[in-house]
Amino acid sequence: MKRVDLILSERELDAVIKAIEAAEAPGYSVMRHVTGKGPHGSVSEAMDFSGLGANAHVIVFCETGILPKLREGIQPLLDYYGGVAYVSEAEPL
Amino acid sequence: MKRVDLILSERELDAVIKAIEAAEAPGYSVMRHVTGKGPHGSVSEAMDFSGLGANAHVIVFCETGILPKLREGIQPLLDYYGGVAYVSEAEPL
Amino acid sequence: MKRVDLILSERELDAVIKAIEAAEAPGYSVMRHVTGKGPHGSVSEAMDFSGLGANAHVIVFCETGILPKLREGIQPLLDYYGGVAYVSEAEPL
Amino acid sequence: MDTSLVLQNLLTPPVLFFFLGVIAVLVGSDLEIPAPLPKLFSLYLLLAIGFKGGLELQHSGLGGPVLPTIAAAVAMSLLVPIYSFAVLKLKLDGFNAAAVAATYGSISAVTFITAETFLESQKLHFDGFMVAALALMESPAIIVGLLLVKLAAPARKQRPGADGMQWGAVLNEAFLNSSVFLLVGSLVIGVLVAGYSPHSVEKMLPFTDKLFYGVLSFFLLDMGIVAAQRLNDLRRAGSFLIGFAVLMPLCNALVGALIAKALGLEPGNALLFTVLCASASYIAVPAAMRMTVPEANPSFYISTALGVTFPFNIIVGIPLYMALINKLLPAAG
Amino acid sequence: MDTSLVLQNLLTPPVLFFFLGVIAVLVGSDLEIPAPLPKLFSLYLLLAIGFKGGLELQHSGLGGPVLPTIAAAVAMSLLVPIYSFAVLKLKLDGFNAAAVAATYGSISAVTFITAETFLESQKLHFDGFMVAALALMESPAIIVGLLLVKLAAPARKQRPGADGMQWGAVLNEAFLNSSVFLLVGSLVIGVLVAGYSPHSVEKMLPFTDKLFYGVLSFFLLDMGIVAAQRLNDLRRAGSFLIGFAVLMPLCNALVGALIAKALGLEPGNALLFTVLCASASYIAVPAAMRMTVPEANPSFYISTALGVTFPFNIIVGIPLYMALINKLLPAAG
Amino acid sequence: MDTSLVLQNLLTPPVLFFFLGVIAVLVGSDLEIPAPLPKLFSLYLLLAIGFKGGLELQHSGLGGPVLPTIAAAVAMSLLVPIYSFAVLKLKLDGFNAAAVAATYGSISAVTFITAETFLESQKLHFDGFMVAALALMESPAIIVGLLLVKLAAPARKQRPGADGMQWGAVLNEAFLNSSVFLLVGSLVIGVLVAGYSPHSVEKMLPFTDKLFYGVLSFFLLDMGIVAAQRLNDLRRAGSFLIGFAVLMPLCNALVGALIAKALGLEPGNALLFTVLCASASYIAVPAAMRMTVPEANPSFYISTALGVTFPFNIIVGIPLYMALINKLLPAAG
Ligand SMILES: Nc1ncnc2c1ncn2[C@@H]1O[C@H](COP(=O)(O)O)[C@@H](O)[C@H]1O
Ligand SMILES: Nc1ncnc2c1ncn2[C@@H]1O[C@H](COP(=O)(O)O)[C@@H](O)[C@H]1O
Ligand SMILES: Nc1ncnc2c1ncn2[C@@H]1O[C@H](COP(=O)(O)O)[C@@H](O)[C@H]1O
Ligand code: NA
Ligand code: NA
Ligand code: NA
Repeated sequence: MKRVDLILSERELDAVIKAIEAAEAPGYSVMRHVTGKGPHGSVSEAMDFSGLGANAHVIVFCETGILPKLREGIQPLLDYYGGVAYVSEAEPL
Repeated sequence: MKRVDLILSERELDAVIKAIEAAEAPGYSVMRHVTGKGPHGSVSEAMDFSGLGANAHVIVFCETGILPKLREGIQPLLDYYGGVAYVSEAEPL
Repeated sequence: MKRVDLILSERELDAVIKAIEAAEAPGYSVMRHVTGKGPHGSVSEAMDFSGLGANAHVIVFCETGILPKLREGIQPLLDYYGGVAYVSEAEPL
Repeated sequence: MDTSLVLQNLLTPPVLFFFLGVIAVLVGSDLEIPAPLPKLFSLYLLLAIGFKGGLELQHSGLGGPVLPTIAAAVAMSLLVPIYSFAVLKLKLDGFNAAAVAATYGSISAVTFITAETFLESQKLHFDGFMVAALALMESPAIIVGLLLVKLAAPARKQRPGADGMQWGAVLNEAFLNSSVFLLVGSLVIGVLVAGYSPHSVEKMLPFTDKLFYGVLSFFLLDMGIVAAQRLNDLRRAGSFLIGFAVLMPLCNALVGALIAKALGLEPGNALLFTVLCASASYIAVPAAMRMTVPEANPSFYISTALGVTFPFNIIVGIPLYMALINKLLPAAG
Repeated sequence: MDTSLVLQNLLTPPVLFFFLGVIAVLVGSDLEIPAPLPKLFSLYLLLAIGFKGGLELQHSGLGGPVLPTIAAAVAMSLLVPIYSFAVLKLKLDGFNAAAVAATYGSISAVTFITAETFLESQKLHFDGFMVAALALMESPAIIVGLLLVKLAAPARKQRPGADGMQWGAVLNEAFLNSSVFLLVGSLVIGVLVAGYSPHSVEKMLPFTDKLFYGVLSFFLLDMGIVAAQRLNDLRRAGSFLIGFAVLMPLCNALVGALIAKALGLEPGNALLFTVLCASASYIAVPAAMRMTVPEANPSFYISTALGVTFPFNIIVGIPLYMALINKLLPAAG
Repeated sequence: MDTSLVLQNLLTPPVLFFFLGVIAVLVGSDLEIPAPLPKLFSLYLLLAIGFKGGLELQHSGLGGPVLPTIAAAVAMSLLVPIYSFAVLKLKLDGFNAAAVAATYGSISAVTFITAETFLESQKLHFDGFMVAALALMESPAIIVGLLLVKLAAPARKQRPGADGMQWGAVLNEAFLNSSVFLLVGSLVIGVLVAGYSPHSVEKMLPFTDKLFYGVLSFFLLDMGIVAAQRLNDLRRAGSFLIGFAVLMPLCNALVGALIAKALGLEPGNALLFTVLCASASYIAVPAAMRMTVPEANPSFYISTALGVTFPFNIIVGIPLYMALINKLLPAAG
């Protein structure tokens, strides 16, 4: 099986989750309040009070077969808004 | 070495940590306030005020030899309460 | 590509980020409020009010070539202050 | 008169902020009160209600209607889950029926508080010992819920880690869960302080008393958001549960009001007693059920208690029960 | 007189705590107010300012200068982005120019609040309907910003998931973003409560009124920290943007003061109107721009509004604008 | 008389809520006050105590006993770690001995505040300049702690990233750590506001003054939880450290009370001075030690200061020290 890690702005979380559900992944987990730095500059929690938010880290454990559909939904969001997505191997405990 | 990722309800955290310690893992890390969706429905932070809590994400880096003991302690909890557990490869930096 | 996971005290976060930037990693993500246990004892959020803080989890996705420089900057910090660092394989989605 | 009471209740800040939260969800605003801020409000409300109840309990003592009222409250928290369970079993399996039943045996502190502010606006007196009744109605309902599970599913899978019986965990959840513990603890502190350190009461009041109404309003804004988010779950739960979540409080309120009459309570206390019977828990009981009856679906017991019964009570229920009490206790009319 | 006004403003707790936050960053202290505590303060301030504005709006009604003032405010929030855009295009691309322009058309609630406390300290009267103007200036600026983007980049890449037009999301951000929604909602609640439940007003005031000044000071401590952290970004933004962030508010203030004179506003309201024109949004607009114009660089529009214009306004601007108004409306002098 | 003072102190809300927190842990309740809420309370208390101290300092000026008292306080914060270190080296290595020693040289703001509320309940006067003493006792203790480490472990491993000396980081931790910075900053703001903007003092007081006692009680509920969680660590720390954590405060209190007598302080100020000497830091110092002496085991210095000395002081110590002062300064009896 695969493990997908997505890191992107909290503001785009809803769209990403829609894409994950459209790909029929069996589930996902979300961690908010993630800060960091990437090609588009650094993201802190300092503007949290404004509703701008920080980043979110989304983890999806799924079968390999789901990846193409997932990529299709998520890649355009990452291209437009920024963020990263990586895949690695993972087996059930 | 192995990396084990557990995601489950915060309410079961104590039992899971007991199982990790019983398996003599060298350490563990816990992230709380995790939301998500799985076969048992979705989990948000909205009921946080009630003490119901959200999910927790537990990471354990350990030798392969520890996995069977870990599985033995954790699998019954996941079966009873829900949650996921995955293993992947990891090497010290 | 590689995925590097660092878990260490929030108090050392600035030094670790400096090391990551010195290694010219393309980016990094930070999750704070991590609790856990390791060879140096357990870390909770109970003393958060005192500024002592808990742990942080740092994720870096980078090319293999960056690892030696990263190790060079981070290993002394881990040796001195405690914390763990692991590497695994990861591919862009 | 009923409509005027309903209107008077509708146009108070707590209820209006509750509506604002509901509307935020319905129109799709991104308004949210992020964790753990609602927890701050809920801890504050429990601490303040307990402390103030303790102060008054010290003054009223345990004589007169105090002990009978408390006993009746505990009896209701044992009884309601039993007849609720019988009704719920018509459509739900044993686990879900027991969990929802326990929820309705227990109480909602925020509904109780809203009823208190309603009484204040009506200039009707009520007593601090009602807080003791509030505090003592959570635990029995949790225990009856667990007994009902045992009854309904005797061959249930063993809870992992529990050796033989799981009563330790159950009693822990029933008597020591954070909301019961903080409420009872603050009540005891209130009693002690009123008795032995009266000069420090005044120094607590700006915090526990003056801020109370504003914090309640702020918290109800969040409750409105959370309740409205539950509306989707409700559709899945189906019309049986929605109906149950409106009719059972009405039925419990009727029983409660009759008991209040039998106990000879004055109108203010009678309303609080009725509200305790009619309200359902979305704090202590769900947390306990998640732990001890994981087979039940949380969206059933949370959505009914929080998505239907809670708004029903604070918007329509409280003034309705007041009208009922005014009918039953004519002296008060 | 100007210098004495500036000094009087400088030595109030809100401004001093703002400085304390700035100094904390400059000297390298690890002082921080962790999330979501600043959100608690900002939600509280919006709720309280809205509620208090609603109470007063109920008393003042919609007659006299109320509707003209509100209309003028909305007009300014449409106009300012347009001429700001023309200036900004001299150095910035269309996306960034539009995003910064929208920011300056909109308002800063905290600057407004600080101006109110300044007026109170000057014992100058002002009206609750100014809060309605405040509430209505956020949305138009956001919409003009988006129109400017369309104008500047007609062949822009399609937003993923948006079918054809993205106006749904834009209007949602403009009218339903959490700060606009909470402000307007609390305003309406204030109006309703003042009208139909006057006795509950008094119970809200310890929360919404008495605590206000202290919470504002606490929040400004955080704002000082955040603004100072932005100073680095500013250097990168360059002297053009820094100059813009000081000169444009001055220019908008002048226009605003002249309109206030034309409307015949009394000095207190005139200052608030001027401050609305001169301030720039770092709450609603950045959140909306991040969503709808991701091509723009947030450090440009946040750093100018929060790192330069906001401190400039609360430290120097407010007393300066007061002096200007005292000049323009001699009766008030 | 001693027992009655102890009882009077025991039955106040702050101390009772501290007990409630301890009991929650002992009986296994899941009551917790999640981060960052305790941080909100602790920031608030530092801000309020500093501001109020500043107001009073402005009125009292720097004449009379002010400067000698402050000098004596600083001297104690230098001296206490040195003799503590000598005692601790009997059983601990140099790193741990130095870290614990620094902890006892510094102070606990919450213990100080609790002593102030105790004095208020005794209707005894005390002065704002004592807050200045409080603020100035944290930094020296941290520096002495580091010097002791240098002394005890001259060939210590180099701190990574530090070029040669690490004094920059040490001084930063000593003088700019968030609690010292906020306390001193609020003190200065209090002085400035009392001097130049007296009308705004009144607007701050509902926040900084009226809420104080309630927030302190709420925070002590959390401190009770945290302190009780430390009890396990204590067992591991052993009876030597537990004994030290009770006897050293008593010894420091005696020295402090004698100095207070020598300085001719009035009873209220004498109690506060004594409490400063007797208390140990679990905020600034642990954070500094974690950074600069990572070789030391945090469970040693946190558990002694927070798990033993802090409860001892607020429960038994304060009234005991009061009785001692009443003996030493007979005029006050
Ligand atoms: N190489 C990386 N490793 C880990 N996290 C990253 C990396 N690049 C970007 N991120 C995260 O993704 C967020 C958005 O990235 P971007 O918008 O592409 O700059 C950043 O704020 C980081 O939190
Ligand atoms: N496939 C998955 N990938 C990532 N997280 C998951 C997945 N399935 C479940 N989870 C997480 O595990 C929690 C409990 O799952 P469950 O109780 O099995 O529904 C969910 O709320 C998610 O946070
Ligand atoms: N084997 C492990 N697996 C996961 N996390 C660990 C492990 N060991 C240590 N940690 C984390 O790293 C932190 C610091 O570890 P240490 O200072 O080495 O005790 C701990 O508090 C844990 O959060
Ligand atoms: Na009930
Ligand atoms: Na403007
Ligand atoms: Na000391």
